[in-house]
Amino acid sequence: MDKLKVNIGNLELKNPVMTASGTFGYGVEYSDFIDLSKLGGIFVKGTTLHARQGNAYPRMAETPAGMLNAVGLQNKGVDYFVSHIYPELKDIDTNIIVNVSGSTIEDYAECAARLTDLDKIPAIELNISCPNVKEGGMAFGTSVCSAAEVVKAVRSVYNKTLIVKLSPNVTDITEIAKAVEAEGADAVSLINTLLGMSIDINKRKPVLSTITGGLSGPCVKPVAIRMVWQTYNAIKIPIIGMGGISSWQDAIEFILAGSSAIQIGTYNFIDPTISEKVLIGIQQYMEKYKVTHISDLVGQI
Amino acid sequence: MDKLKVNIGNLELKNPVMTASGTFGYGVEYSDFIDLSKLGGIFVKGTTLHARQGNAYPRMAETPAGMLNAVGLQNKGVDYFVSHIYPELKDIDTNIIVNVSGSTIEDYAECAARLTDLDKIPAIELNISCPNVKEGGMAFGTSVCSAAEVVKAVRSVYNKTLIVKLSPNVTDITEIAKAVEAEGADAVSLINTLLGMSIDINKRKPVLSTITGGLSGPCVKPVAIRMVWQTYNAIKIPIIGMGGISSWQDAIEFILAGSSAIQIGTYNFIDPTISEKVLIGIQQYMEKYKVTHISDLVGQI
Amino acid sequence: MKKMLDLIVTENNQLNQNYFLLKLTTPNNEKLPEMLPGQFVEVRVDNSTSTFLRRPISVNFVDTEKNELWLLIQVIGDGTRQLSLCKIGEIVNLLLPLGNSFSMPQNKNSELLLIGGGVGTAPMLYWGKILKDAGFKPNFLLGARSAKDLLQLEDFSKYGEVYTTTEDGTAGEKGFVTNHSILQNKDFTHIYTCGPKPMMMAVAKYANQKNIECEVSLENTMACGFGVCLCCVEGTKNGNLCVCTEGPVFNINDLKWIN
Amino acid sequence: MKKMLDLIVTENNQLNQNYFLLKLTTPNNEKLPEMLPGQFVEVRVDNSTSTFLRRPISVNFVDTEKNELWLLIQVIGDGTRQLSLCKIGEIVNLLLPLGNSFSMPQNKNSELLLIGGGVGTAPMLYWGKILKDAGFKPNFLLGARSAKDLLQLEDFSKYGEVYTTTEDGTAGEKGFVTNHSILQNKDFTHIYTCGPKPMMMAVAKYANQKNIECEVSLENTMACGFGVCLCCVEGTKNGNLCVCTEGPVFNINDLKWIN
Ligand SMILES: Cc1cc2nc3c(=O)[nH]c(=O)nc-3n(C[C@H](O)[C@H](O)[C@H](O)COP(=O)(O)OP(=O)(O)OC[C@H]3O[C@@H](n4cnc5c(N)ncnc54)[C@H](O)[C@@H]3O)c2cc1C
Ligand SMILES: Cc1cc2nc3c(=O)[nH]c(=O)nc-3n(C[C@H](O)[C@H](O)[C@H](O)COP(=O)(O)OP(=O)(O)OC[C@H]3O[C@@H](n4cnc5c(N)ncnc54)[C@H](O)[C@@H]3O)c2cc1C
Ligand SMILES: Cc1cc2nc3c(=O)[nH]c(=O)nc-3n(C[C@H](O)[C@H](O)[C@H](O)COP(=O)(O)O)c2cc1C
Ligand SMILES: Cc1cc2nc3c(=O)[nH]c(=O)nc-3n(C[C@H](O)[C@H](O)[C@H](O)COP(=O)(O)O)c2cc1C
Ligand code: FES
Ligand code: FES
Repeated sequence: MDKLKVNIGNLELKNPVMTASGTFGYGVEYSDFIDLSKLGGIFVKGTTLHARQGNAYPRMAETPAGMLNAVGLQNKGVDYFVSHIYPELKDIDTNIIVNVSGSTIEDYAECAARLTDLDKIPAIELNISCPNVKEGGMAFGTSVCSAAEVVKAVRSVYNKTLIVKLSPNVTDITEIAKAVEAEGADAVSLINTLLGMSIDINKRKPVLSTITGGLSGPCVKPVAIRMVWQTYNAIKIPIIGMGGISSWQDAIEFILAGSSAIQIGTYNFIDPTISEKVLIGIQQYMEKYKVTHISDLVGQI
Repeated sequence: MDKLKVNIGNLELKNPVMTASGTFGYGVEYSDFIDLSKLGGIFVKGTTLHARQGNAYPRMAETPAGMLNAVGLQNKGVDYFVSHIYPELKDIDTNIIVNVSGSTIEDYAECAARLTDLDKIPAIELNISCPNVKEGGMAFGTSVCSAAEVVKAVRSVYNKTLIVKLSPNVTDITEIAKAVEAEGADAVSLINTLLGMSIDINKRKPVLSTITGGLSGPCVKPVAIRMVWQTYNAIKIPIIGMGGISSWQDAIEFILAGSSAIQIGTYNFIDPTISEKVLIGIQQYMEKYKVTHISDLVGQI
Repeated sequence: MKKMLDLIVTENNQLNQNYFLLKLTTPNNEKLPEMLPGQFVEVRVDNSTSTFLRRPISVNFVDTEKNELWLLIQVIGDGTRQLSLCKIGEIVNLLLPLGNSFSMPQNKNSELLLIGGGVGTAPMLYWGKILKDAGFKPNFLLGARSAKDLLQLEDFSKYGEVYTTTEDGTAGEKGFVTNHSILQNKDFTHIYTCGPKPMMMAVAKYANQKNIECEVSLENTMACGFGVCLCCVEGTKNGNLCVCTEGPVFNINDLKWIN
Repeated sequence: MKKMLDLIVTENNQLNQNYFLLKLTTPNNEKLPEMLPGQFVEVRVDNSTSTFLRRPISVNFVDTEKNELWLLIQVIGDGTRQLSLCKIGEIVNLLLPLGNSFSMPQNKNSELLLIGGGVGTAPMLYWGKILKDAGFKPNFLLGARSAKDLLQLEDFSKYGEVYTTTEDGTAGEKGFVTNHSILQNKDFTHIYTCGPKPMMMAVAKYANQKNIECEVSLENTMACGFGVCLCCVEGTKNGNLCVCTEGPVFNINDLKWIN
């Protein structure tokens, strides 16, 4: 199975199929449905320095081939993660990567720092693209300066693999990607959710308590593929692609667009076994076309 | 039927239901399917100063709840429009609005100028957001400066109703909207297509000849609604909303988000009678909720 | 243990204009997983272009002899409409069992009232059966708009006394469930309720005033149904809790509904 | 005049593993609109979550007596798969008639060869019938992978001589249509062809060399089917033309295929 091995910085993935933050809980919620050790990695819930209650209900709206969410980073804070959740996860035989969020640069750095010593957390994903929080979040990911600043601060306190998750809500994603690369990120992941909105025409009110929310699911795939391709042509560090993957064909599309590995998000809700199916499909595609190593497909269009 | 009348600058619409440029030909192609005079207006094909052959085939890719196009403004040029097409359209009993595109500011202005004298063309829509042409097009719509410049140039030669069509491929659409308003636009229309991409995994090639193309259809609706709402809160001139409308419910959603009128695009391909159905649905909604005038719904969430 | 299963439609009975009773079994005679009263399933809807997410549907009944799961479907939008069109022999994909369950009273002399409104009657049938099996004598109070909307009455009457209200007075007492005379005439120790939120809130208020133990089953909109999306939260005295895992059944004392 | 019509499925015959013949009529016995040979329809596919646009399908045959439109469907992806599952009595929504048509030869002594490959045989049946009705004696040359993929042979033989090739030699001559001996043995004045692009190109080249009038029917991907999206263009000597309105039938002299 070496033909599926992928390296992202110092992070070694047994295969490129991973699951996206905020859609996969802490992984264990899926253990009834799939064998977690088959995955290349699990990106766990968005984690912040302090506990957050998240946004008010309603937090979700269904949209054509997708959904909006406004969860707002509900989590119990990094210390709770370290003391209570990490012990439950550390024996899962795959990479567990923590998605780190914050409202200030100091929060990001402090949160990252507290994760450094966890043996079985080989990497973090810096979420500078969450559209669902009032301060920080997406604001960091939509300006070159602040994206660079937050990555710089975290890089100085975190020496394992640092993945930076980019926002698609920008005019030119390659500028942000380049800035982040320049500050020492080991990889970028994209896309986070597109900012969207939905209105209940009978109540004449926004469906979400926060008015706007993050759009995900198959509907965003063409935008995500485009951004991966643009970014692939702009930077040298690896890209972890995501946005609307619902089949192995979609995963191959992301890889051909320039992703070294992929994450599956929303579609886990519809089919909690999708990640296993995607992995099998990728293997069959590689056999059919006699691809000797998955890296031979990355960006090859 | 006065309760449906809408004014956009000096343009009077008998109702807010219009059809989007590039999806409705010159209107006459639909006369077998619907009574064109029922429409509030028809935005005809993107027109440029000089004839354009458009991009190479393939120009289209189907995507989840939407499609990508890469037509690239194929048209016979404004003079041909004036001499050959306009005479065929001028007796249609609705507003015919020409969508104007260009590669340079001079092109835009010259093209607009040549349309000024056409009696039955009460307005133009300035397309500063086409993602499918190499120079100009979207580039104008993604920077505040160039958007302002092109609107200024056109405004100085065109004194009828000037609608500026905005690109969604920006970090902050309200900045562009404000710049365009400041230069004297009478209204803005949004959204044009999102930049997207699709890959044929068997051929390992982009599906479109141009690699990337414009995404439209129901999949983009949540993004469009969000941008209309943001723009509604940022400017005073009217908004013509569009992006994924496939039912009267969608049209109401756009109106509640802040659109004074709407355009239906891609869905005309699936149901060429959709515009009539949307109009009927809006009327029934207004009756059900005893709305005395359509303007009482605009932005009312 | 939660499972993703393909079940086969064995029956699809239209009960009235908008309600359908779907009966499902396993394709290979394998035993259905154990389901608790109050739990729900997440149904995948194929063939509906406007339905992306699964649809949460309560366990209406489990017929252990026939190895059948019953789902009571109210047609609301395209998702439930497609489910209502399922034909015998068709395959339906489900995640199950999901959520917690109603809690069994301690004292065998408890006086139990199960209140259902609209499609909220669905979980009460199975809960009533389990209560009867455990030696209780549940009472059912079922509310609907009109006589034709009172569903599965024969089934309910197998497990306890059935009282009804209709808004138009075409059956039972006229009015809402909270106005039914049984609430005056009988002293209950426990109330379990599911239905439209205003109804459940009125019931909760009543129970709280009378100091009656009360559990409500919530129907917050869900994206996943198994605790990973955090979209279905209800604000409780213990913070935002997921209705799909910490619920759908909550004791009203834990909610923020009353004072 | 183009129409959007709901038609009813009267028959759905599976012809082999991947091919289905769908017969449709009007729900109210209204006469079907006139359709010309070579024209196509745009079919709306409901019930397929991955199918957004309509699907272009050729007019395979019009049975004027029975007021039936025939569509020959090759299952490719989910759109055609859903069409293949249509049941008798179901409604299918179509836009029709669309596109231009094959052109009738002037001279009654013309020697005509209609070449179809794969699902490209579809338009040839109706064209053959119209030609025969007009007093011509069309010849059909039909190519397929294997004997079981040669479809509607009985129908074809009603309207003219039928020649066949299969790639595996299980029926007719072994090889591709362009290798068939009839091309050597008979002199044709007109060739009409529809099928995979490489096949049509080979036929066009042959016709061009022999100075035979040749029309090809193209299958460019389409978004609308009636000339408004400009997605289906073919580069011709007169610039980019829409296959859905200026085609699908083109004279090879107008295309840029040969030199
Ligand atoms: C735990 C749980 C158990 C349920 N049990 C049953 C059951 O046994 N039988 C049954 O028929 N239904 C049940 N429901 C409700 C059912 O899930 C919804 O009616 C269904 O999802 C609607 O899907 P649709 O595609 O038909 O309509 P949609 O097209 O999704 O919705 C149509 C309209 O209804 C509104 N709507 C949809 N779902 C809800 C909701 N849950 N709350 C408020 N508004 C909503 C939408 O906003 C929209 O305006 C249950 C829900 C939950 C959460
Ligand atoms: C004028 C015209 C007439 C046609 N007549 C018939 C007919 O009579 N019977 C019939 O069965 N089919 C006919 N076709 C082809 C038919 O339209 C396609 O097979 C159908 O649209 C595929 O839809 P799908 O959802 O099944 O597959 P999809 O999921 O859309 O496609 C599956 C795969 O096939 C590829 N593909 C789909 N359509 C085409 C195409 N047109 N050209 C090249 N690649 C394609 C896609 O890129 C994709 O990789 C005709 C097409 C045209 C343009
Ligand atoms: C309910 C929900 C919660 C999410 N929470 C987070 C989060 O906490 N941190 C983050 O970086 N991304 C979050 N995301 C974004 C996803 O990780 C992913 O980037 C996005 O959904 C696109 O992929 P998809 O279309 O496959 O879902 C969330 C997405 C959803 C649907
Ligand atoms: C095939 C096609 C061609 C288009 N051509 C133009 C154009 O020439 N000028 C323009 O301003 N917008 C053009 N558009 C964009 C539409 O007018 C509209 O802004 C967009 O499609 C979103 O609306 P919809 O989702 O309802 O289609 C085109 C869209 C499509 C699908
Ligand atoms: S529905 Fe996803 S957590 Fe409850
Ligand atoms: S398919 Fe739209 S113009 Fe031909």
